[in-house]
Amino acid sequence: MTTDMLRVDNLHAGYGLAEVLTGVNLEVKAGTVVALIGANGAGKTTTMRAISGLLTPRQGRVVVAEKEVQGLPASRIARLGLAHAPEGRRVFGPLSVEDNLLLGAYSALPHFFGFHGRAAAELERVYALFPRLKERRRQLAGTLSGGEQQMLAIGRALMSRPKAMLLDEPSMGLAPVIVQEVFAIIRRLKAEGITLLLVEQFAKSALEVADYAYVMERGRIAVAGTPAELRQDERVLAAYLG
Amino acid sequence: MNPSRIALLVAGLLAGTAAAADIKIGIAEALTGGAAQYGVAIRNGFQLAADEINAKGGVNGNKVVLVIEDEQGKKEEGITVFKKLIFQDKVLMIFGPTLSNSMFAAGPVANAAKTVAFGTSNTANGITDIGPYIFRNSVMESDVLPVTVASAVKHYGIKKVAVMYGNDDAFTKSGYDVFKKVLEDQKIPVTTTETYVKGDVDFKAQLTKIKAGSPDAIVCSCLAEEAANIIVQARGLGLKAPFIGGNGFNSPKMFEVSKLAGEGTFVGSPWANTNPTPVNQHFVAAYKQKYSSDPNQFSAQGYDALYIAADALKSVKLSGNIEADRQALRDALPKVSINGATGPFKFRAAAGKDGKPAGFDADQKPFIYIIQGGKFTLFSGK
Amino acid sequence: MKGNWKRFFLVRGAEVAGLALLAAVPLAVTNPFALGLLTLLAIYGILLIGLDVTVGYLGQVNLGHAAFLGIGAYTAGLTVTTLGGGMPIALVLAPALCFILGGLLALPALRLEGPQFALATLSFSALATTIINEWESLTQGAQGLQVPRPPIFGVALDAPDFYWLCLALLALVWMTMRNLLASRWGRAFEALRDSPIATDAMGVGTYRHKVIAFALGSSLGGLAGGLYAFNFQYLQPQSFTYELMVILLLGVVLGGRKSLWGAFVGAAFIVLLPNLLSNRLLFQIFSAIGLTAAVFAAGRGLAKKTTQPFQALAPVVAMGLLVGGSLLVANTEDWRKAIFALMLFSVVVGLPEGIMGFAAQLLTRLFRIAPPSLPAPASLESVLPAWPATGEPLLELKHLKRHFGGVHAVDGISLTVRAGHVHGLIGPNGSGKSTAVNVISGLYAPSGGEVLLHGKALPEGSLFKVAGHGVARTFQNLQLFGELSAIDNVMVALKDVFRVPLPLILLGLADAEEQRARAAALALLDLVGLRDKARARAKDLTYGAQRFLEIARALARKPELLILDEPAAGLAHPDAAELVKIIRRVHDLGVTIILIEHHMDVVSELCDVVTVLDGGKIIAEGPPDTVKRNPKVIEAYLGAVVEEEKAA
Amino acid sequence: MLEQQLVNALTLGSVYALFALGFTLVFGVLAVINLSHGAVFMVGSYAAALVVTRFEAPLWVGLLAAMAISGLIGLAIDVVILKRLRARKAPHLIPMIATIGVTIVITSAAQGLFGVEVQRFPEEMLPAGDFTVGDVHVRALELGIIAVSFLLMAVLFFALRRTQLGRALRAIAESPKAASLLGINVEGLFHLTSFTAAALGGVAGALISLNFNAITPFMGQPMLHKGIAVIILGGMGDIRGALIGGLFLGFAEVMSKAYISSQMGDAVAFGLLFLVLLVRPSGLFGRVLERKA
Repeated sequence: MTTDMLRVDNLHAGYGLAEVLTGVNLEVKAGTVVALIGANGAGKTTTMRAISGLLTPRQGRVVVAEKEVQGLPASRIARLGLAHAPEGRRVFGPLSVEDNLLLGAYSALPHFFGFHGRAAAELERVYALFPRLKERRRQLAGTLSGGEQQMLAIGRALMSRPKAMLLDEPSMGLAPVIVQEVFAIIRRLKAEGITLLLVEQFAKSALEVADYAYVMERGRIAVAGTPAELRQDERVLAAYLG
Repeated sequence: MNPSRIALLVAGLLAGTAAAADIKIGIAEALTGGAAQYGVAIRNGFQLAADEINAKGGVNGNKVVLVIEDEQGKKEEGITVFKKLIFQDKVLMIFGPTLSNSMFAAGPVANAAKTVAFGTSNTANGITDIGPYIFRNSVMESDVLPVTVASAVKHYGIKKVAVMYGNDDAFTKSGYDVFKKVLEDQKIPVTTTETYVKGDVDFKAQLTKIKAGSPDAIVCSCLAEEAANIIVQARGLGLKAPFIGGNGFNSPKMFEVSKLAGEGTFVGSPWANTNPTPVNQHFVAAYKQKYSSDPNQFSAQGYDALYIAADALKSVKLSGNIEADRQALRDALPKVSINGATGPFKFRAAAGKDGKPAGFDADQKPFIYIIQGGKFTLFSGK
Repeated sequence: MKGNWKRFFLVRGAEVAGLALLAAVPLAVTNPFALGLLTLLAIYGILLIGLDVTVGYLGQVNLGHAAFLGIGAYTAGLTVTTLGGGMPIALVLAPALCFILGGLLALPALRLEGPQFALATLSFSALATTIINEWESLTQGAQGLQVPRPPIFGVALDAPDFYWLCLALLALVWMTMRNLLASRWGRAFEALRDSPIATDAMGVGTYRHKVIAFALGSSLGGLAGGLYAFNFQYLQPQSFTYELMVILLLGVVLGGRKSLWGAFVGAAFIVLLPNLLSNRLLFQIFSAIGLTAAVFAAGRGLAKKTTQPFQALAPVVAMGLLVGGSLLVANTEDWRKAIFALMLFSVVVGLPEGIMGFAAQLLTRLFRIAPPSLPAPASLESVLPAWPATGEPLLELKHLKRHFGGVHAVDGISLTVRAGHVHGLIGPNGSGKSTAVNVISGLYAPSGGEVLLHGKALPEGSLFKVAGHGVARTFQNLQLFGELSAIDNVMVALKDVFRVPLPLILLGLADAEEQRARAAALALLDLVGLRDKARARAKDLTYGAQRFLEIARALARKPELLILDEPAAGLAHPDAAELVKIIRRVHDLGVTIILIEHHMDVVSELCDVVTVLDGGKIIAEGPPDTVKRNPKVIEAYLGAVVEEEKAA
Repeated sequence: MLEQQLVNALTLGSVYALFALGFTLVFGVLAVINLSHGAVFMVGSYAAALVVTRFEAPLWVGLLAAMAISGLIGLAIDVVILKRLRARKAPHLIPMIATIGVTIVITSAAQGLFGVEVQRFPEEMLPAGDFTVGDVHVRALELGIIAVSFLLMAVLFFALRRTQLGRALRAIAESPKAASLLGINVEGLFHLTSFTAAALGGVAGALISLNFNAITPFMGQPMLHKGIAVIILGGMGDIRGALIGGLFLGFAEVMSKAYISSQMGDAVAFGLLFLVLLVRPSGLFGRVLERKA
């Protein structure tokens, strides 16, 4: 399969008077991991938000599994098969770990009774990926450590068996050891064939796992290429360290 | 505010001053808000009477025109409405307001403007002390309650009573003060005195306390909304003592609903639904036909009040000079004596405080009722 | 200057003309009913101006104002009846007591936010009316309190006299409040509403201002209460409950918040409208005018696409209902309240700024009223005194720690910032930079370690106290006072300019000082290139301009140490270049700067020293060029190479 | 006497809790103080009474009608007003004012339609029966109200804790944006919540007016005040808080009437409330209000 699971054409978006994205183009083929890297404030997170519908794009197209979704509410886009694990994780603190996970499968499960049975397989799959979450299934999400919360955010996104997944800054604020763990998980997801758009400021780590990468600079894509190509590109280092 | 709006405003305020040969009478009652169930009943009584009088050709050929205003049961509105009726609508006299509170606030306005303010539902003491232009045909609690209490005491052989009243309302509070004095005068000990505020729906805490004192009767100065609940909840608690009620109990519906819970309650009222006089029977029937509901004491008093005014007006030659006409009406009123729905009626000059001139109270004998089978039954004295 | 005069005549002229017109009414109209309504209008005008201080300026829903009216009324009534005082004493005691009670209520209650504050004031008012009702020995409880209207200085007041008295007091309140709200106090109140954090960080005590604003509003309620007592001459506890409060709130929202005129128009609405509505003809006239206006506004709005269809059509439908209703219903009396509510909806939905908010815009455009002209900017040297760039240690962190639950955001940082340096603080997201400066500036208290300025410990955990020590900052997520103009934003923060005491401000004697402050603020706006945007509301500025405005505002503190938290985040290229220039200019004045920044180009261009954080710890420190080549830094930014066996 | 007063407190507390359930639900999910809840409560009473008296329907039909009609009104309020205000991100004063307006409209409509006289259920419709244990008397209806309050609370609690929908609602309360990313139709659930809360208010109105049997257009207002007190006490937006707060207020009121003075019932209740707010602004169960974008 080489179809585009996610494609973005000429995306413009911003907040209030500030235009942050000035024409972003990118595509993610089914079963691949694509990294979106770049310095802070370049517009990576805004791109993610504009794709998933948290932010309504001002112009441009977003195509998820061959359906145009730009302008739809975030919940509709999510139900069309796009999962977004947002920056800062955004787990529901007062809810238990398992409640958080079950919510991940919200659109796929019955809303009143019988969802436990239907969700059991998904839960097992996620718990297999993250044994630590299983240990803490009854604990309130707000009391987890940063790394565990990140795992929960990823696990929650996986619960709906998404066609494509956005993962925003999974390493943010985590200790280096934990960051390595997170990347190990991303590798396993890749091995399972998930389609993933990964925003990451740790360019080297991101390039390690990605099949393809885009470098953003001031609201647009500056460079694109395979990790091998980008590693050689002076502009990538420049984008970070001036 | 720009000038054109002011002009419009002033024009509006002056509007409605056009002269007419009709006899304009102001009705200021609480048509909305918590006191509306009294105010609306009173207004209905007035309207019924006005229609009847006009159908018979009016008073000396002049039509009676009611200018009806809503004073919302608030004293501020009472004052505003009184001013509007007196100074803008230029009415000959005003009936209302509904609550004693509002009369205390608005009465002075009318008195100062030398215009009669005629209360039909103000039973609190001291209302007519406001001044010589204040009248009422509502019988004061201090006239009714001693008789009611004495009858009940005799009937049940009461040794001690408990008292319950609403303490944020001038009417129920004033009723309580009268009860208190009556009980002191008749040397009946009070086991406990309990209160509630408007809007309360649960009285069990107070009733439980009352029950603990095992009184022979419960004296209750309450409005009808609360009274029915108090009685029902008392019975629910196994409190079997009979009730002795004030003016607020005079609502036939109340006992229909609480059914047998209210059995044996003693009430005093200037009006009886069942009073067999032809005037009353006519009133009850006409009211039922016009409003398809039963009248109550308040409608009856409103109905009578307009006839009292009409009777006075018969002897007044209207000059067209509003001040003179108001004064003439004021002077004619005390002489009125009619036989109304509430029975024979005449005025009694109020004593007045500190020798100041005062208005006129009703001089009427109350009926004492005992509730039997959910109905007001005239208490025969045994 | 011509514009200034025109403005002065039109704005002040409208006030004077309105007042004169109102004062002249008793000469022409002797109808006590009309006079009574106008007296009530004056009293409610005072009352609503007081309520607007909390609801409009502080932005808090205050459900306790009716209680203050009651407390004021009873205080005045009892002063006359029980204490035997005269009306002047009563009219002083009533607001004084309400000021004290308002302050006492505000002290704890203002710690609560939003709905909880509203409910706290609601329970206060329930408590107050209950106490007035129950304290029968003093207040006569439900029976009500008769209040005479004693003569003032031997002169008995008849209805027009009393009306003039109320009007005079309204004029006095109007004038003093206008002066107050246009002064630094009014600006502080509004700043508080928009961003309490920034207000504290700019050295304006949020708590003190909140309490004073609330107490002040309450005291106006008390004054209105005193007049109310002498107007009605009969008081009863049940008059001051929730129902009245609701009407008052409606008045403020209908009239338009943050406006004296709005409060007055709101008062006119709630006092006059119900009475006008009971006259059918007038009612029809009014609703027809309303419908015409609504159709006109909607048509315009839709044609120019400035309003959404719902927002434009809702008032038309509401007014249409009114007209239809007025033709159908024989007696408008029974429907007054429903009509009132309908009008309310059309205003809330159609005119979010209230009637006066809308009218003010319209009139400004109609008469082409220019805003008052600004003075020439002061010289920058006089506003920003130069600090000696000695290179001595200015700020020292010693083993600074800050933990959030289990997360060690700052984990033992020690560093020294030298006077006159631009000290860069860099590191990946979540490395603890922002937390570190939040601890330094007092937003968070440290979990361990020390912060020293000039070798002395800085106060901990209070933005306000730290701001007093010459430390100013900007915020990563902009914390501007959005509703205030750019120049007002700067003026809120100005240090060492305002000295005129409150009484003189109330008398309107602070003009010279205001003018000096404006000149100083303009100098700072000029520095960041925003001089021509001085009158624009902060929230209407472009993103870049907002960033610069925050810097100008921080500079108004005359800081010795300026902390810039990601000033370049989200800036487009020309703005970023401009930012570099601005920072350099500030640096040239000797201000020591801590700069958190992601853009390495900006950092290398500006910084003398750079400290790199990762995981809450310092991983490198030194000149920018050295740090950039440090392998640890590169690894922190680009990520470690994941070892294959671990990944399996 | 104490036993009886305890039972009194329990019934009164249940009444308050029953009213507060819907009120707190709306606050918890929508973060709006819906001051029209009292009016909706009143509508429920009228709806039940009308259906029962005019159409001579059995009591349970009346209760269902109360739920349906009140629920639809709640839904209408959300769709017509609150939704627009949410979209505009209006400061919280505005929805409060708007719901006050709704209250005025509904109250005057009720007054216009049904008049101001106290309406009552016919006595024979009321479930009869008293229970007497020793010196303690309870009416069947009161037991019913206690049972229904606890039952509804349990159902709601279960629904919120143990169903997907409930999880979604709690997630929305925490962060509507993050919830929408999971495919949760936030607006739809806001509508649903408004409907449910109003339906709860309606059924509370029907049950409580069955018990006290006095229906007027103004009956919502005092109840609303008590409801506000309850949710402050219990913690705003917390279902358990509504029950605990209701019972707490009921006990405080009854006990102060019984052992201090009946004059001080409300003073004690509101004084207590004020203290709670100062000491623990978030109430017994509430969290300090902090809503993420």
